[in-house]
Amino acid sequence: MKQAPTEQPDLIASEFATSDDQYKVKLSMFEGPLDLLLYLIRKEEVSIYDIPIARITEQYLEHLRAMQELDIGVAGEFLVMAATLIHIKTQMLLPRDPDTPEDLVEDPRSELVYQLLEHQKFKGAANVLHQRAMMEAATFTRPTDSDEENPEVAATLFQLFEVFKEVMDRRRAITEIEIARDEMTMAEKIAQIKSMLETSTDISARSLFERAGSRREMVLIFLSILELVKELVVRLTQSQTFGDIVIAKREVA
Amino acid sequence: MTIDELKPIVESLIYVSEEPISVKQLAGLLEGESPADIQTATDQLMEEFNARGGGLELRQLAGGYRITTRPEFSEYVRRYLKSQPSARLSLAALETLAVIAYKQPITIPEILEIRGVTSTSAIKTLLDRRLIVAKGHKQVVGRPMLYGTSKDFLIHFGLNDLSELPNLEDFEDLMSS
Amino acid sequence: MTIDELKPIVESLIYVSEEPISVKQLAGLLEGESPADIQTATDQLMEEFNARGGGLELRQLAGGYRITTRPEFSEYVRRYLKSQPSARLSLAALETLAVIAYKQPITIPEILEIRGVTSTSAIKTLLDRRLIVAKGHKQVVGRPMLYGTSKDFLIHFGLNDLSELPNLEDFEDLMSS
Repeated sequence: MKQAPTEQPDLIASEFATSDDQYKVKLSMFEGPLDLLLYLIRKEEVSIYDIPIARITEQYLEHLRAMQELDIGVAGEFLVMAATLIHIKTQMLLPRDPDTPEDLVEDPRSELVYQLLEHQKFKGAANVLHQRAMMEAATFTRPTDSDEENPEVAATLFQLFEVFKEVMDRRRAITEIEIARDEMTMAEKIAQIKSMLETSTDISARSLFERAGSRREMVLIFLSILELVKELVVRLTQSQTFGDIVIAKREVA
Repeated sequence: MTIDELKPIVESLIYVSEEPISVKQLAGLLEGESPADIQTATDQLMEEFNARGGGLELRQLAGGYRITTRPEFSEYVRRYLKSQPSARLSLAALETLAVIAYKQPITIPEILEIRGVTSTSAIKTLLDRRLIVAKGHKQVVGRPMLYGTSKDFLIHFGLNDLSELPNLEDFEDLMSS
Repeated sequence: MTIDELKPIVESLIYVSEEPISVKQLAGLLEGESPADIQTATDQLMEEFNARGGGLELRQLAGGYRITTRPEFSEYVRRYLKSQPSARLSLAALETLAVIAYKQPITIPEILEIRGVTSTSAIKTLLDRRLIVAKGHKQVVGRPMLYGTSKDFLIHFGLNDLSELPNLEDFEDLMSS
């Protein structure tokens, strides 16, 4: 509804024009290998039920080459079909087992023919759908009352997931910023302890921990002290087994 | 209520409904009236409404009823609404949609097999346009998502239900001519 | 054009117009037709349209013409409008719903932590719309309420059960193209 008519899709490509550019346009219209094959069958005026496989394969490969020469990206599906065609062609050349009864001999082309027929049916159906959409686009309904104050979205199932993913991505970004901030705090914490040691010769580790605002900060203080010990900036002393640990500045040797 | 009393009520409800409204929905709003009576009233109303030959048409769409303008006056309506043509569906999207419509529910790999080309971008377009919807996972290895057509699909293509799709076999002999 | 040819065109234009449409506006759209003819067509149309005694009425309103439902059926129209909470959700509600759908059962503080903003009004909307339901208390300090999606949620999104919710792989299948 309320949709303008769309162009009639060109379901079967017309004859190739002579100029390179137009040739390019025509070639790029074959959306898949089945479209190209249907075009060739029609162009060669052969029966879809009895495809001269050698001739069609040759034509198909020629078009593929042309597409490559004209720099039209040839999708993998076209190459797969080329391989299939060559395979069928070889099978057709193989001598038939004389012991197999006639009605049990399977035509190597039958699967491809079935696929082409199916594809063609859907192309026909697509064409009818297109016509129906055009008809429908010519009809209009009463305008619906829109709620302009609250621009809203009607959700589909995939939008629900998309929204969920966006929320989770956003959260991840925030978490990353928080982690980044914590890393800075680690450097800051070391600098803080160092500057405290400038003014006093030793600091009580317990008092440091007691001033910590969070569990995370306590871990940070602990890691900072270890770092300072490792860097030979401070030494730790403990007068009693369960007594306070004193952080003292190590004298430069 | 008599059938004749029901008809104008049904008409006003069809008019105000944003979506095609079904007999079942109508019955829900008209407590105490039998769905059979409502069906009769709706059928008669549709016949009478359309016999007028006015600019409007009462139609069966997506399992419900809806009033639309007649297509022959679209030129004037478009001129008035200055309606923007919505993006047209590409041939690839239309063909993919046809495969989904006839073979639903169907997975992406199955569509690939029929069409011979990958259709993911077409499927994404069709989902965005709400012409198809996800219909759960197929219970096979990898549990791929199944797709089918939506109510909007029926409305967009002017169908009452899927049985109104043209017979696929009718397109069989397109080429043998 | 004859008066009889003008009538259905005028009717479809009145139908699609959001505001009452005037004879002057109609004349602007129907180039080459005299305003007098358009006036005659509109007058006749109004008489005929209203003579049907249907559920609708063509009325002169604010200097223009408009189709409305007849006041005697307003009770049913009101009932319909009430039965139809808009099928749409605000983005905040949708985000909250998505988080609940994928993380259920979940408490309000947990949703806050994930979304980074409070969701209380969104939760109220979702509860009113019956898309989510309370699922008991979480056995932690403060015993906050747990929320999960409802049966209506499944119906709304066309799911048989929660395992049919699309997952990251389904999404990536579509995006990979």
